[in-house]
Order: sequence, then structure tokens, then C-alpha cells
Amino acid sequence: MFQDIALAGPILLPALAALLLLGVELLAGGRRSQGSFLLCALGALVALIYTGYFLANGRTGLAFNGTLNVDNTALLIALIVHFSALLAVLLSRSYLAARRDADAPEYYSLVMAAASGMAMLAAANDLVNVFLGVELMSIPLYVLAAIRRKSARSVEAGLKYLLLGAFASAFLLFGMGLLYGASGSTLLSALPAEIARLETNGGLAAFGVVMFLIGVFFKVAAVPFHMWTPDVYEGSPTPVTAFMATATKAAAFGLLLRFTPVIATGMGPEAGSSMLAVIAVLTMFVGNLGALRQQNLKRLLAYSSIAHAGYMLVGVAAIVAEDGGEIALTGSSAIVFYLGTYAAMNLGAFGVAVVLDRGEGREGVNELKGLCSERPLLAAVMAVFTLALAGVPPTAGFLGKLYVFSCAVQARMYALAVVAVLASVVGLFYYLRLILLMYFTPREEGAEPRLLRTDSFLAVASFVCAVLVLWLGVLPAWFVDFVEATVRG
Amino acid sequence: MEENLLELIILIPFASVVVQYFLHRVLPARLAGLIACGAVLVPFLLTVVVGRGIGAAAPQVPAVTATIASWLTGGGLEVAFGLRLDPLSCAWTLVVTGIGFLIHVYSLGYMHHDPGFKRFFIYMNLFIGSMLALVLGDSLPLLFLGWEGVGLCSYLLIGFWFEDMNNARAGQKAFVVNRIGDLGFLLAMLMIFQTFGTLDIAAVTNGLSAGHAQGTFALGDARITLIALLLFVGACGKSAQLPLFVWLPDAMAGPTPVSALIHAATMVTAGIYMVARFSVFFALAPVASAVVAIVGALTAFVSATIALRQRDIKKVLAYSTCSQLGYMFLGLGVGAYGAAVFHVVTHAFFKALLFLGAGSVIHALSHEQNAMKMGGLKPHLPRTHWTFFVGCFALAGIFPFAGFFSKDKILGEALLGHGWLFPLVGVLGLITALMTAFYTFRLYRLVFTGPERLDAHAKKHLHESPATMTVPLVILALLSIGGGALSLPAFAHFDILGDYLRPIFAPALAVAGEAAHHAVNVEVALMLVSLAVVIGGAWWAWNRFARGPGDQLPLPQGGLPFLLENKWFVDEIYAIFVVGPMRGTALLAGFFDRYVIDGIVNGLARLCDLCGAVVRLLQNGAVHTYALLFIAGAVYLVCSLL
Amino acid sequence: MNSFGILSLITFLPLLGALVVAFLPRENPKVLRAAALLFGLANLGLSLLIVNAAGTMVFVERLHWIPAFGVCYGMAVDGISMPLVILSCLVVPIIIATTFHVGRGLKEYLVLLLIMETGMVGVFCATDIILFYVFFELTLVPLYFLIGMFGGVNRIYAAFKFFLFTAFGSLPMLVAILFLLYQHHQATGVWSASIEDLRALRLDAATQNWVFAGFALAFAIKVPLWPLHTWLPDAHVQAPTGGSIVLAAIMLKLGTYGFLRIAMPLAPQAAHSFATPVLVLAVISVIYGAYLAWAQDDLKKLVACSSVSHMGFVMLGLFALEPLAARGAMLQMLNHGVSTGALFLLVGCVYERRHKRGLDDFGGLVKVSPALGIALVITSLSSIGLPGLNGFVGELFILLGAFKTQPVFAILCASGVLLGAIYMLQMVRRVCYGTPNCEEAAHLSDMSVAEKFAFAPLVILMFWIGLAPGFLLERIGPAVDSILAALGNT
Amino acid sequence: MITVVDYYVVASILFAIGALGFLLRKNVLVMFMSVELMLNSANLVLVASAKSFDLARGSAFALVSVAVAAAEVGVGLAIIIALFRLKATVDAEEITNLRG
Repeated sequence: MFQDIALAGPILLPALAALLLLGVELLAGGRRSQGSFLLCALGALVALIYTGYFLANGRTGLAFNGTLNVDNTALLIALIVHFSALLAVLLSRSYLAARRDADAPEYYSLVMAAASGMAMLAAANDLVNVFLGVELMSIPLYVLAAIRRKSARSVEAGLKYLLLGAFASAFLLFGMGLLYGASGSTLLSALPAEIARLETNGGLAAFGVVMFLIGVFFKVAAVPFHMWTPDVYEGSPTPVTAFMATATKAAAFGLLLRFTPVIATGMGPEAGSSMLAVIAVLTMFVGNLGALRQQNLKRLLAYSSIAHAGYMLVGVAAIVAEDGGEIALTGSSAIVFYLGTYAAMNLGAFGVAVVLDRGEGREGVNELKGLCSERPLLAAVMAVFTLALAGVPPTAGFLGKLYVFSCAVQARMYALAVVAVLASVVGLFYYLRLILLMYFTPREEGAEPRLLRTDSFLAVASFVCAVLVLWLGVLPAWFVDFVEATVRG
Repeated sequence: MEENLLELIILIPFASVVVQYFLHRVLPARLAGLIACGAVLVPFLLTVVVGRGIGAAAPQVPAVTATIASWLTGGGLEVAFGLRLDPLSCAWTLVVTGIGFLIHVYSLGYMHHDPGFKRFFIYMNLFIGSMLALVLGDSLPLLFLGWEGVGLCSYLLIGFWFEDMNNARAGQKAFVVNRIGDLGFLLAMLMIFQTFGTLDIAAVTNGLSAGHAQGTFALGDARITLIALLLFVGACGKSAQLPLFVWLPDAMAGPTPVSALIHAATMVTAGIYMVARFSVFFALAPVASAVVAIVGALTAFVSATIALRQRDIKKVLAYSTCSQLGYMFLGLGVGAYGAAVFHVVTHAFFKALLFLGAGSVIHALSHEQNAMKMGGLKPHLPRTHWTFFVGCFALAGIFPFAGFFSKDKILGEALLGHGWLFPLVGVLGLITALMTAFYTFRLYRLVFTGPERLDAHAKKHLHESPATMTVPLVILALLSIGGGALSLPAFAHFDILGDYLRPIFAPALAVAGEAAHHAVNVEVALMLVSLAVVIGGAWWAWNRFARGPGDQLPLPQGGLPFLLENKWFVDEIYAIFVVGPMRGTALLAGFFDRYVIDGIVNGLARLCDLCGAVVRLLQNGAVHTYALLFIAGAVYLVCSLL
Repeated sequence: MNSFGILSLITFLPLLGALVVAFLPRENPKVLRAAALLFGLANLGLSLLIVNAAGTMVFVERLHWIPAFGVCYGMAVDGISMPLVILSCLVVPIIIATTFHVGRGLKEYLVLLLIMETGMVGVFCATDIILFYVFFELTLVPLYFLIGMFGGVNRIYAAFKFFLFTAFGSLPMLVAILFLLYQHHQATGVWSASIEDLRALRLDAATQNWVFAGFALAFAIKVPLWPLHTWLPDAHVQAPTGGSIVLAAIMLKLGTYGFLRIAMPLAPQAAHSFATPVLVLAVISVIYGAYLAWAQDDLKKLVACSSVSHMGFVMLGLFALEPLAARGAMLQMLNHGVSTGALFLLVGCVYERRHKRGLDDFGGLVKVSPALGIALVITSLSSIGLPGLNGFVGELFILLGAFKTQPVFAILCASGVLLGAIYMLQMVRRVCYGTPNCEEAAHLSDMSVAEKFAFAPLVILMFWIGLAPGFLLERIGPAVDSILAALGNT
Repeated sequence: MITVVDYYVVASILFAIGALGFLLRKNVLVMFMSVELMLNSANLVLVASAKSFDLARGSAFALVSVAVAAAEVGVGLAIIIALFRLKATVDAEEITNLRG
């Protein structure tokens, strides 16, 4: 039992922190203090270190009768989740200082609760846990999105997220039901074998897989289930957006990775991978095209995150196509690597968005104009993140793409790989435009003075991200090896 | 020892260029001029020294060779800065440096007041160096280097007074038209390399002779014919033959010594040199030879017709040069290689003389060039007049001046040649001779005799030229008188030049069959005929323009004179049919680039934008739209299972 | 095998320089320029140490970089890379020495330039294909910034076009690279990204065609081959002088170098089967580029379009697949770098004085500023391949070689020689000759001492390569021969 | 004979009705209720399957999902109330501030 609890630490620690934070806020009785911020950051940090420690020492295994499979991939995903949570919390302080209305007592607690759900999702080996994880992740995020109750945009974001999220959950749950019906098991790891055994229910299983996947596609913001993303990302408080864009994605992809054998058996590798490929292509293009002329920085980053989900789906398609074997490991490593680097660069970019935030609905990209002459360091950091998001060497973004696309090639999905790189070319348009605004255009005459909202925590967070993005781009061997080694067990 | 001297021959002019360029601030003008003259005289003397040793006839072509440095090596190519002084190149070198020296000296006077004095001599020395590289180079690339080098100098010197855009334009025209020829040369070079695997001239020509002997290359071999024709295209450009002769008249925009040196005596004969050098090719390609002969004859004829009506003293001489070069090609075409070279030499003497004389006139008249505004200069410019007069006789080809012998040799070979073609071109040559005599003495009459028609500006500084200018005139006049002695008609059995060159042309003549020796009386009869024709032409002009053009003008009206006045509209034809379409293509390319290719490129970007707009349009904020797409996607995925 | 790391030093010293310059105070341009120049010259000095690289890869460095993909940090040079590395190291100090017109932002300018040098040197030294790709892309970024920050009126359009065009080519190349890595892994069970190892792959013809197509697109855009060239005139016209020089002298060479070093050896059969289509494009580039140049009224655009023409010539040399032609192609790469680089330098000098670049905005330049005018004339002559100057040697080698294997294409390209003379000389005539077209054009200052010093090495190179190309040919020859030998064996 | 497949068909129809309801109704509350219908159709599948396999796991899952759905409803209603306070409407078509 203790063993189980220890293994579930990455899930339980943030949950514990969430509860503690609730208690503290209750006791504090609404008095504003730095206490909850520090406690929350500490909680995330502890969870991060704890996960890292387990990872480093190979402390893996099944817990709670196999309903949780805390393997290396799960730990890696949890690591990314907690890293995102920690950085999102660091971004939150200066954001909340400026936006008092977002500074609800439950803010930090909800972040931790969502992180707990995400970690759970990554480790879930049972459909029940999957559902629990999804909801534990989603419900706090609904609230966080709408946490500025006085803001129409925030509430709208929360509502849209909620409505569509619940809608998607229904698909997910329905799919689970069907899968259960097709296999008689709720254990993810047992599903392929059971489905294969009960061959007569093949159609049912495929139906279940599709419904399940629709639910997951919603979470990773895959086209055409992505429509909530730009609106919710724009309306939510920026640090929450950052957290959603990185951690949710990581958790959902963790689930997807664990689910790939089921796709392969349920639908067949051919059909499964071609479906994923179609979705991936759509996702990459719609994401990149939608971002082209965005004037709102958060919205632009939202579309960009859709596109990035598409790139990662390329990897998933490759894994499904090969159905196990070498590619499953390589593909998982690639996606985990991508998620890790994406978390760093995206959080960094959102950090800059926090700094430049002028207020609701005015997170315009125009704020970037002339940044290089006024704030060269900020501009340089943002340029690094932008280039990383665009996948230009020598940043980590390039290696992530390299890794994922190489999976497609290894799965002999050459057309998909080519389409994927073409989509990245489209993506370059708007990433380059950001640089253009910062470096090539002067600030407009008579523009309002900048409100640079920053504090040392945010600065540290951005700096850490920038260092990671460059370090993982230039000397990625340790991280790649680490990921490969751990994913391979 | 001889090798080193040979190297010096070519290095001295180049060294002089370098010295003059880098010291142009320090050197006084006078000294710079002297250095430049010395840099031509010394090579001349050296050539005399070195060249003496190669006179002896031997089974192999006698030559002195030297290698200065390696140049292009690797990949099966082995080309060095190698020099080769054999009789042919020796003849050319002597003409180039000898006449070149005289013209340099002349220029000291002519360019005396010009602010670009030093620049002028740098270019002139560079020209001499390049010309020497052309004639002394032992390989095709080196020949080409000289070929392009002289073209460059020609370009620079034609546009010497570049403040006037017309001069610059003329220079550009010369260079570009020459490049058309160069393209032919280049392609010939490529074919030669492919065929023979080497670019060494001696190796190539020997290879061809040997190949012919072994039966590899039959008479009329298509490949060899093509090479010969391409070489001839190159020669056409450089030597101003139809249809590429248009640049030469315009080239008169340069200072007159330049016209004398480059556009009369030396550079324009480079084409002759090349054809002579590759005579074996032409001998083996009767078709190519016929083309050479026809083009030469036509050029001679057409240019002479144009010269009949020119008013500009230098233009008359320029067209005359084209015409005379046509003679030389005619000679080459009919297999009279020695005669052609002989004509090169004599032409160099008398045409340099005429140009320098013209220069002296122009100099005296403060740059007036219109012969219609001259007249009666005889008393004012006595030395110029007499030397010019000599030059006229030589050009017209009146016995016993130099031009008579060389021209007659060519005409004789043509008229007495076998088949119908050679006599035909010979007759054309004869008609040209008539016209030559006519325009020559027309010019003489217009310039030196009759009433003075000078305007005030020209009259102001009317004076005989200084000694630096007249001494070269006198020397050239003497050469024009006595130059014929170099190669007397066959029956005289005195043919220094012919004997000297014999080893060079032996292979070619061996292939084509040695020209038959004609009976003395036939030759003499021909001479008399041509002499009669020439004297007739001269006499006609002499009388007709006795009192200047005044009483005879206006010139006869009608189609033909109009055509001649306008130079057969060749420039206009080029403008409409060549330059126009090319320029049009350029503009079309610009248009295509901007609107079609870039249109596609920008269109793609716009397409992306458009797609983005659609994406954003769908993102209309309504949950129902989102749900609709969601469900549509779900339905699609589920249906795709079926 | 590891040597003392000279190549890494040459590659990364400029980056260090960039770092140093970045930390110097921007108030003192002299110090900035001096520091940058110091690094540039030091690097040039260092680069001369590799001058004897010839037939085989020397100064080999090999460190594991990303072992999971078999990616190594592999550096080495041979006779093909060596001259390009040195040219890169030469061009940068030349640009630094002529940055007097850069006012605000000099610091950024210098930093970008030095970063650029790292990319350029790296790309020529890389023996590992991923490393090559990384450097290949790395060169894009600083140039994008250079054009965008310091360019002309339309700089943003040009910078975008430049970056996107190149990326449009290079990203599909990435797929080809990944494919090759995977094929190697399939064949040997080992991951390796070393070009040498990948060359040993024996792919079937169809596969080679695909791989080649992937590489060819990227490199053809970089060269640039018609019809993928339209980014070049825009980039050149808008870029600041330094950007134009780098672009002309080095960046375009990445394309041809890529063909020679990567595309052709890695897909040898495809190199043969693609020769004809590539040559068709090359010929079109030569002729079309020349006509295009003739149609221009802007000095920079003219020179830019002439680049298209000249690089088409290089492609002819490469795809004639003949030792002479390949030598010529290598030489012509250098020649184009030197001559066109020099042309852009001079155009920059002219522009800086007059702030106009139209062909008819000057007139009589030879008279007004003799040194500048003469330099322009000499460089133009070198560009049109006047014997005795560098251009001729390359062209001759290319044509001699190409005529053996591809006579038709050789003949067609040779006509480019004629067109080159037309547009170059009319440019020279309109700019240098005649009389000044207006008052401002009559009072242009002549070349400054710094400009003369910057120009001198280029003009020396023009004559040196033109008169004594043996030094280079000895080194280039064995290297290209070994590549061609490998091509012939398949 | 009612087989498990019939349950699935019914559940699917329910699910479709829910989805259509979500799609067609403008009132946010009704939309939310439609989602509940969809969730319950899923529960039906779970329970029916559990019955057919004679395993309790599916039924337990259904119970869990009901509980979770309740939590979701709680949060959902809170957000809807917040919306109503701000905009005095529950018409989904009127909340389109975030778009593009």
C-alpha cells in the first residue's frame, strides 16, 4: 500500500498541495499574501523534484492493482507537467498583481489540482482512472479559465471550454463504454489482447477507439476538435493559458501514447495511422494558417499550439503505423522530447506575453513593435522562443521537429513527413512576423507607454526557459539519451 | 638565352604598363611617354635578334619557344604561359612592334595636349602586350587571352574620350560585336579540345596534319569544317568582316593613332593571323575556305562601295580597312596564305601611314574630320601631304608601291584559281580595286587640293605637325613605297617573306595541293589588267574631284547612292532585327520575372493568407459552429471506419 | 584522428567575437569596429593554416553530438571546402572595414555578421549531414536580421521572401536527410549521420531520385536556379552592403557546394539521371538571368540578376560530371564570390555617396572618382570573364569540360558570355562614362583608404586566380576528382 | 430477445439525440443538459456491457462517472450563473466576444 502511494506521489503531491492551499486560503480568510504563491511554487517544485528523483532512480511500477502504471514515460510526462505548473505559477505572480480580479483564493489550489489530474492521466492504466484524470484536469481548468468572474471574456472562455469540454468528455466516456463492451476489461494494458481475443466485436472496438480518440483529440486540440482553443486561450488568464497549452498537451499526449496499442488493434495499424495522419495534416495546416494574420499574441500562440499538436500527432501516427517494435519507443521518446522542449519555449513565449500584457483584449502583437531597441534582452529572449517555435536550428524546437519527423520517415510515411515540413514553412510566416515586429519595425508614434509587468520570478522563469531552449538545441545529447533511455526502460 | 629574350619581348610591355600605372602620379608625362615608346622599341629589337635565328628552313617548323609560368593545369588540361616564335608570329611581332613603335612616337606629338596622355600610353602598351600574347602564345587560351586583351584595349581606346557618350557607345559596340566572334572562337576552342585533347596550337595543327596523313581526317571532314567555320566567325568579329564589320567604322571615335595602330595595322589583322595559323584546318575544309573567300570578297566589295560616299576622312579609311581585310580573307580563302600575310604587312604600312596622315590633318585642323570641310591643305601641310599621297598610291595599288604587289598576288591567285568560285571572287576583287582607287583619290582630292573649305575654328591653328608626328609618317611612307620588295611576283624569284613563311604554310599547301605555277606572261597580263583598272579608277576620281566636291555636288541622287550614303542600312538592320528583339527579350524577361514568377510566389503567399482568412472566418465565436465542426469531424471519423 | 581543433576554432572564434562585441558599449563605434575587425582578421589568419587541404579530408574532428541519431559533431576540410572557408573568413573583415555608413545599430550589425561567419565556416567544414543542416539554417537567421534591420525600403518583404524561400527548400531536404539516416540504419543497424557513411549506402535508382529531388530543391533555391531565383534580386537590392556581399560571395555557394558535397555523392545515380533537367534549368538561368540583368535599371538588381546567370554556369560545370568542368565549377564559385562580392562592395560605396542606385543617376564616374570608377570597370571585366582575370579561367574550364559530355548545354551557356558583355558594359558605360548626369553625381568623393584596403584583396584575388590558378587547382582538383570518381562507379 | 447490441443501439441513439440537442438548442442550460444525456448514454453502454460480461467493473465505472458528472455540473452551473450575472443572457449565440 505504501509502495502504491509512493509511486502515486507525482499525482498525490500536487493534490496534497491543492488541499493545503485551500486550507491556507480558508484560514487566511481572504487576506492577500504571498504565502499561497510561495506554497504553491514549493508544492510544484517538490512534485517536480520528487518525480525527477523517481525517474533518476528508476522507481517505476504498477500501483493500485495495476490501475496506475507509473512507468518511465508517465514519470517523464509528469515531470513536464510539474515543470509547466511550476513555471506557470512563477508567471502568475506578476500577472495576478496586475489583475486583482483574477487573484481568487482558489487560483493556486486549482492549478495544483489540475496538475494532479494531468499526472494521473499520464500514469492511468485503467479507463476509470483515465476518466478521472481527464476530469480532474479539466474541471479546475474550466474554473481557472473563468476565474475572472467580472470579465466577460474570461467567463466566455470558461463557458466555451466547459460546454465543449463536457461534450468531448461524453465522447470519451462513450468510447470507453464501447471499448469495455468490446473487451470486457477496463485495463488499458489488457485492452489490445482482449479485443483481439473477442474478434467478433471488432467493429465495436473500432467504434470505441474512434469515440475515445475524439475525446483525446479535443484535449490535444486537434482539428476539427480544436475550435475551443483560440477562444479559451485568449480569454483565460495568460499564465493559465500557458499552463493549459503545455501541461494539458503533455498529459493528453501521454494518454495517447499509452493508447496507441489499442488504436492499432482496435482499428488496425493501417486505418488507425491513416486517420491520425489526416488529423495531423489538418491540424498542422489549420493551426499555422489560422495564426497567419492574428493581431492578438495569445491567439496567435493558441493557433501555434494547435499546429504543434499536429506535429506531435505525426509521431503518434508513425507509432500506430508500425504497431509496436522499435518505432513505438523512438516515437514515444520523440513525442516526449517534443513535449519537453515545447513546454520550455511556449512557457517562455507566454511569459513574454505576460510582460507585455496591456489588459484584456489588448494583448496585440503590436506591443512587440520596436521591442529590440527598448528592451533588447527581452526581445532577444522572445526571438529565441519564436525561432524555437518555428523550429529553426540551433534551438530545441528544431531537434524536436527533427525527432518527430524522423519517426514518420522510419514508419515510411514519407508523404506525411513532407507535408509536415511544408506546414512548418507556412508556420514560419507568422513566427518571422513576430521577429519582424520586434526588430524591423519601430514603435508607433504616440503609442501608449509600455506596461512592463515583470518580477524576478517571471524573469527567472523566462531565463530558465531560454537557457533550456538553447541548451537543448545545441547540446541535446544528454536529454535525448535520458529520454530514450528512460522510455526504453 | 633566346628563350629569355623571347620572354622579355612580351614581358616588357606588360611591365611597362604596371610601372606606368603605379607611378602615374610620380612620372612626368614626357618620361611616361618615353617609357611607353621604349617598351615597344625594345621588343622590336629583341624580335629582330631572336627572329633572325629561325629563318633557316627546316623540315620542322623552326621556332623558339619559352614558358614563362604554368597557367591552367589539371583534369587533363595543360596550358602554360608558353611562347612560340615561328616565322608567322615573328612577322606579326615585327609589324606590331615596329609599326607600334612608330605610332607610339607619333602619339607623343598627337596626344601632347591631351589630359589623358598617361592613360593613353598605358592602354597602348597594354595593347602591344596583349597583341604580342596573341601572336606569340603557343596555346589557344593564351591566344584567346591576347585576343580578348586587344579587344579590351580597343574598347578602352575607342572610348578614350568617354565624356562623350557616343564614344563610349562605340567602344561598347566594338566589344560586344567582337564578343559574337569570340563566341565562335570559344566554341572552336571547345571543339578542338574535344577533338585533339590539347589546346597547344602546334600540337593541334600537327595533330591534324598527322591525322590527315593517317586518314583520320579526310578532306572536307565535317568536324574540321565546323571548327574552321567557327574559327572564321571569330576572325570575322575581330577583323571586321561581314556581317560583323559594323563596329569598325564606329571605332574611329578613338584617337587617330589608335585607329592607325589597332583598327588598321594590327589588331584587326588578328583574324587573318588566326586563319593563317590554322591554315591546315581551312585547307582540309574546302567549304570553310570557300566561305572565307566569299565573305572576304563581299566585305571587300561592300565596304568599298560604302567608302565611296563617306565624308568623314577617318570613316573612308575605316571602310577601306574593312575592304582591305576582305582582300586578305579572300586570299586566305583561295589558299594564297603567303599573299594574304604579305598584304597584312603592306597594308599595315600604308594604312598606318594614311591614318597617321589623316591624324596629322585632323590635328592641324583642331579635330575637324569632315573631308567636305577641308580642301587645299597641300601648301599648309607639306610633309603630311606628300606622305599621304604616297599612302594613296599604295592603297590604290599602283605600281610600284607596296600595295600593288600584295594585292596583285591575291588577285592573281584568285583569278587563276581552279573552278568557278575563285575567279568569281577574283573578279569581285578586281571591281573592288577599281573602287578603292576611286575613293582613295577622291579623298586625296577632297582633302589636299581644290579650294579651302575650312571653317573658322579649323583654320585657327592650322599648322604642320611636329617632327614626332611627321618622322613616323616619312618612315611609313618609305615602307609603303618599298615594302613590295618583301615578296616580288613569282617570276622575279625574289620572295623573302614567302620563303620565310613557307614552313608555316607547307602543311596546308601539302593538303590543298601546291598552287600551280602560272606562266609568266599570264601573270604579267593579269598585272597589267589590274593596274589598268586601278589607274582608271584613280584617274576618274582625280578628274572628278579636281576642284573639290563643290562643283560636283550634290552627288547623284537615286536608290544606290542613297543606299551607299546610309551604309547599306546595316546598322539599322542590326537595330531592328538583332538588337531590338534582344532588348525586347530582356524587357520581356523582366516582365515575366516580376509578374509571372513572382506572381506565382506572391500568389502562394496570398493563398496561404486566404486559407488563413477562411480558418478565422470559421472561428466565429459561436459554440454551435464549433460543435457542428466537432460533430462533422466525429461523423467523418466514424464513417471512415465503414 | 582528432586534430587540434583548428576548424572548430575558425568556426567559433567569430561567435566569441560576436559575444565580445555584444558586451562592448555601443557609444563608441570605433571600438566596436576595431574589436570586430580584430576577430575577423584573426580568424582570417587562422583560416590560412588550412590552406594546404587538398584531396583528402584533413583536420578531422569528430565528437559525439546526439548519439541517439548517430549524429556527430564532425568537421574536416578538403580542397573543396578550404577555399570557401577562407573566402568566408576574408569577406567578413572586408565588410567590417567598410561599415562606416552604418550609423545606429552598428553593434547589432557586427554581431550578426560575426554570427553569420560562424554559420558560413561551419557549413563548409561539417562532415556530418545534420551538422551541415544546422549550420545551413544557422546562416539564414543572421542574414534575415541583417536584411530586415538594415535593409532598404522594401526590406521586410525581401527578408521574408529570402527566409521563406530558403526554408521552403531546406525543410524538404530535412526529410531527405532523415530518410538517408534511416536507410543507413536499416542497412547497417547503426545510426550514423556522417556524410562519408551515408555515401556508402547503395540505394536503388528510384529511391535515389527521391533523395536527390529533396536535396536538389533546397540547393537549387540557394544557387538559385531558374525559376526559383526571384528571392535573390529582392534580397540583394534590399540588403545592406554587407548583407549583399555575404549573400553573393558565400550564401549562394551553399547551394552549389551542397550539390557537390551532398546531393551528388549521396545519390550518384540520380545525379546522372537528373543531369539533363538540371542542366536545362542551368541554361535557362544563364540566359534568362543575363536578359534579366539587361532589363534592370538598378545597379544592385543588375548585379543580383547577373548572379543568377553566373551561378547557372557553375551548375553547368557541376552537372557536366566531368573533371575539368567540376574544377571550373569550383573555381567559378570562388570567382563569382570574389567578383560579385566586389561588385556589391563597389555598388555599396557608390550608393553610400549618392543614396541612389539607378544606372542613370551617375555618369562619368571614372572622371569624378577615378579609383571607384576604375575598380568598377575592372570588376565588371572580371565578371564578364575577360582572360587574365579570374572569371575566364572558371568559364573556360567549365566549357571545356562540359563540351565533352554535354555539348549542347555548353554551347547554349557559352552564349551567356556574350550577353554578359552586353549588360555589364552598358552598365559600365552608363555609370562610369559620359558626363555626370546631375550636380550631385559630379561631386562624389573617391574611395577612402579603408575602402581601398577592403577592395584590394578582392582585386588581387581576381588577378591571382586569373593568372595563376594553379595553386587552387592543385588543391581543388584531387578533391573533385575523388567525388567524381565515386559518381562514376555506380 | 434483447441483446447487448440493442442496448448499444439505444445508447447510440440517445447519444445522437444529446449531440443534436447540443447542436440545435441555444440555451446554454439546455445544451448542458444535452451533454448530460450523452454522458448517460455512455453510462448505459457501460452498464449494459457490464451486464453482458457479468462483471461489476463497468457498473462501478458508471457510478464513478455519474459522480464526476455531478462535479462537472456544479462547476458548469457556477460558470453559467457568472455569465448570466454579467450578460443577463444564457443564449449561446450571444457569447461570441472571442472569435477570429
